[in-house]
Amino acid sequence: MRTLQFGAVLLGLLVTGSAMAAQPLAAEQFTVESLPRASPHWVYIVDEAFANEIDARVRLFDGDSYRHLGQIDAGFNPGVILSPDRTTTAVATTYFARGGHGTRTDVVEFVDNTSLTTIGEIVLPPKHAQLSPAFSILSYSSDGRFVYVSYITPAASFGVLDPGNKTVLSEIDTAGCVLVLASGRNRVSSLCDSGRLLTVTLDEQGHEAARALSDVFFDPDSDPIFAQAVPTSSGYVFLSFLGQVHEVDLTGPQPLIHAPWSMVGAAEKGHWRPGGQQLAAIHGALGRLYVCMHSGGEGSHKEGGSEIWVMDLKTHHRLARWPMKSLNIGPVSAVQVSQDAAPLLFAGTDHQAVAVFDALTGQLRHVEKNLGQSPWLILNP
Amino acid sequence: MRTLQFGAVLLGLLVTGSAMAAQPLAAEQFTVESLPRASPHWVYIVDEAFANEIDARVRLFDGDSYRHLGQIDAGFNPGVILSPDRTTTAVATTYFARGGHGTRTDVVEFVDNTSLTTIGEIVLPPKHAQLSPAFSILSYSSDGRFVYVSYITPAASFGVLDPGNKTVLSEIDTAGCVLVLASGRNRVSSLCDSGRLLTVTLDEQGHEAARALSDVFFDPDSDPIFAQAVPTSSGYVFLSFLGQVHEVDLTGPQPLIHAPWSMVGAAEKGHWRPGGQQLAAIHGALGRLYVCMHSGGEGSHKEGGSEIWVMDLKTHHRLARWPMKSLNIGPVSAVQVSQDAAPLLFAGTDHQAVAVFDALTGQLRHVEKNLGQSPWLILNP
Amino acid sequence: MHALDRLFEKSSRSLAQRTSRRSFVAVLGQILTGSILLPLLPIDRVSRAQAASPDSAQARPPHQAASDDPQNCEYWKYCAIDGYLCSCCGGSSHSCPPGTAMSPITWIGTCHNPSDRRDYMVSYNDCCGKTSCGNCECNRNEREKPIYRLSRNNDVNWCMANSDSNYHCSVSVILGLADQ
Amino acid sequence: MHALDRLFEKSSRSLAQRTSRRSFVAVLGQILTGSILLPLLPIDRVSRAQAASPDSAQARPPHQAASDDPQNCEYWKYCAIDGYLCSCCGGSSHSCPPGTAMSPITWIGTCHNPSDRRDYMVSYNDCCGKTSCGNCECNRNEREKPIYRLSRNNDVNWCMANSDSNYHCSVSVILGLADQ
Repeated sequence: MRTLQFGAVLLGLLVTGSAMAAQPLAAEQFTVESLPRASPHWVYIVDEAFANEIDARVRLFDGDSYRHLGQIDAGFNPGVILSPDRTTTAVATTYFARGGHGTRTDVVEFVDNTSLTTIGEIVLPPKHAQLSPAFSILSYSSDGRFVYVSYITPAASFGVLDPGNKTVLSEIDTAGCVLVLASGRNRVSSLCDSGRLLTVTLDEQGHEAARALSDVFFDPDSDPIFAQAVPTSSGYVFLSFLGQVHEVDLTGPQPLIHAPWSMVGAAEKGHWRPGGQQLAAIHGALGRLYVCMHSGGEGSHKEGGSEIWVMDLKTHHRLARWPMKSLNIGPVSAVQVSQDAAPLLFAGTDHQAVAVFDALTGQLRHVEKNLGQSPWLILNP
Repeated sequence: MRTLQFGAVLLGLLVTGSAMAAQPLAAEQFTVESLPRASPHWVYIVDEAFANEIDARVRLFDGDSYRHLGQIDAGFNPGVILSPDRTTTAVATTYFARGGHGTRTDVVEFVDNTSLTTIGEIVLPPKHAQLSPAFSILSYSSDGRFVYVSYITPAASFGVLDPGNKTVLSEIDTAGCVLVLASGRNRVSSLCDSGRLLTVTLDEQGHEAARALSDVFFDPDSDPIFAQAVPTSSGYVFLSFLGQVHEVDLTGPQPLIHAPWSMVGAAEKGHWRPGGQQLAAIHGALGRLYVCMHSGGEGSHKEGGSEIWVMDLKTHHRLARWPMKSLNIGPVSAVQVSQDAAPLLFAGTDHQAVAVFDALTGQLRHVEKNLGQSPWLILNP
Repeated sequence: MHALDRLFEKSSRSLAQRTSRRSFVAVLGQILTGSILLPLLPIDRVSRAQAASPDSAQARPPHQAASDDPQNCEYWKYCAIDGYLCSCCGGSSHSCPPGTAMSPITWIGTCHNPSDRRDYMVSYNDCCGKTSCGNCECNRNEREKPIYRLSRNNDVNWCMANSDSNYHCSVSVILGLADQ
Repeated sequence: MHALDRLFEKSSRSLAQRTSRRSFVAVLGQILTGSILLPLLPIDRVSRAQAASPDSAQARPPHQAASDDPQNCEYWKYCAIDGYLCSCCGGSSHSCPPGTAMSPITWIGTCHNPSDRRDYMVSYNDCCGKTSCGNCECNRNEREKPIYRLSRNNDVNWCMANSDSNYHCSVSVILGLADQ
């Protein structure tokens, strides 16, 4: 059948003389693309556009085809998060009435992830935490019923939103503790300057039902933890400036804080450090922690990684050191890993590129250079 | 006296032990800079920020000190013009309610040129001509009483504004002719597809009093003129794609159109062409025309200049060809010249830099690289 | 003369008006050996095939293939486009990225397709309603005219009449053969 | 002991706590020969002198002078600044560009001035109300702390409480000597 068709095509060509005299190209239809079925290898890359900071955007990028699939506007200093069912992207941001100046409107916009159209918004009080780039500024409850948005005015609090009815339900004072680390259906933890976690439990109406402070589990003076919490199935992992790993279990009513362990050996301590923007990622099923590491001293905690270290979360052993320098992609400021069985590691670099690696072997697969000014926050559905 | 003071200082140093033990630096005052007295060598450089197009801005840059003096927000596809007395910058632009999307608000904003603060605005109908970059989108009457703003919806018209009272006075249909080339106290000319100029005369209230069409003075099919009119003391100079120079005198009630002359010799014709964005500038007192020229064919009219040609407007002789290639600044897409006796030529390049030349000799003085994404419209007060 | 031969001769004659005999013969040889079947596919399928290849964005196509690559500014349909190529932004050479809207107003141009040596009328539309894409900036200006000839101009924001009028990227849509 | 000697000894002792004897002696020698009078000027005058020089922006200062150049990220006062240097945007190391407003809230840090070997308390303020300047991006983080220690953090937009809260650029203002 295949052969027959081929013969018919060839005959057709001969009959009409040649390719050039074949039927002219048909008129094309004006269309708008819809997205194909979502892949575990898609990433949502937040470009903060730092030199044009009112024009941040999220780029949807396919780690297999290396195609740009679409874009979501993100305004000024956005927080970006996907809904637990992956159907929606929420963007908490600020718009000014006159582009770069004028009255400030803070808003959470909801974008449908199949059409990339804005399907609604919730206007906030002008308190949205304007951080750059954005970590745990915005989060969803595990059932998707609540959205939490971090406020800093500089007083710290958070808003509880109802994404279904597009309303603000409440504002909860966090007594100086910041960010919204969601856990379960109705709990939000914030990081405190005292080295503790504040956990607020909400009632069904999204109002405060209870609050609890954890024990002190880190020292903000001698070895602060990065605020960039890495989510796990049971809570979050925090890294300290000196390379300690703090695992926090938030499945119970009271946080369970595991004893910290160190990524760096005694000889490396104080020399090799984690650093960057989105400086670590975890593959849940493999139990692997990927960290941007560099050699530096005090004050170097935002330096991108010259290496990516792969740590085993169970054994606490270092499985690999992947050097970046020879790849000429620049220091790595952001890492993210897909959660499937053939995982990809995405690395946002100081050279404004995103590199795609095999997350099992560290083999470089692709370097994508058209990802805007500052592709330093990468979400993976 | 000087010697005595020096000795006293030295003694003081010895007395207090050393430089390090001298008086510590005093506390500094929190201040906002005000601009020094304006210089003829200041330029207002419009950066269209093409990859972040809602975030265009105007940079005030000093061609002597090479300092950045300040910035004016300019929104999306702006028209920018200085008032005749140089005290005000007017910006006609579009803002969206949600940064990159949402309801469109078109507005002319007025910025005080000594403080660079916005001192008022006029909201327009959502018709402002969104062109990129902006030429003759916005202009002032010679006495500063009227501001004209070009509308394209795609129907063509223009608005007459009262900058004193911050109101829209009228909208005048231009029957398909576009842009606002101001002349005198109350006349506006627009370019027509027929190869003519339409000139509308306004009454004291800013309404149409009369209109007149010029003779056909160019052929839009065989040799169109660039829309980028270069102002002169008596009207405008237009260049054609093939290098013809059309001078139009608008001082009288009826346009006086001079016979065109050619910048290119017979051997060069069709090979050497003008091209770029702001492709020509005139020094009035010297009677010199500076033009971005390149070697190319049909369709190359937006290519930047590999050379800048200096033409004598009286004799029509070419005074100089200044090659750009060896300077490594990229093709020149925009030129502007200061109007003083020691004039500077400013050249915006495709490499996102602005080069400063001695406009008399062509000697390169400086290359400024921090001028945003697309510094291709340069205003000189 | 055999019917098939007559047909062949007729079409080869019209072809000869547009190309040299030598290149025609060479191409015919390739057809007969089956070696250039791929380029005979409608250009759109070629583009999809390229886009699906895992390193299409990384491996820039060789110079001679630029006019066949919808992610390349030299693609034949883009002969007077000015802006960001939608094919690098989640759309294709003739479709808008998800979540944007095509401008209802537009301008019409003519581009020559070197693959079939025909001139096509194309419509340059902008895709609207999101902030600028920023990928694959492309500025070509064959037969483009200044703003006073609006229907041949690419300096204006063709999203101007959309309800959401921000410019995102540009497409070039085949309308049909250009007038002979 | 002569009174002048006593004074000298006292101040040299306190100095010795912060620097090595060898560098102290070397600097003293330069003072006695008059060769480093210029650095004794208040740092602000040095910056103005450099800014007035016609090619200050072009001729990047040599590496060793970076800590004295307010248009350089290595300038001593910028030890934990994150953003665009206002001195490249129409302001100075401690003043905002025309038309912007200084943030009333801010964070306080400590920087070491190598010119006088003293530690100064500085206030990192943002200048607000215009779109990002984009010149002289600078990110240094000495003693900077994460967002939960807000008063030592440079990731947050300190323009947040301004009526016009867009971020334009950053300054570092000397408040006085740091606590000994």
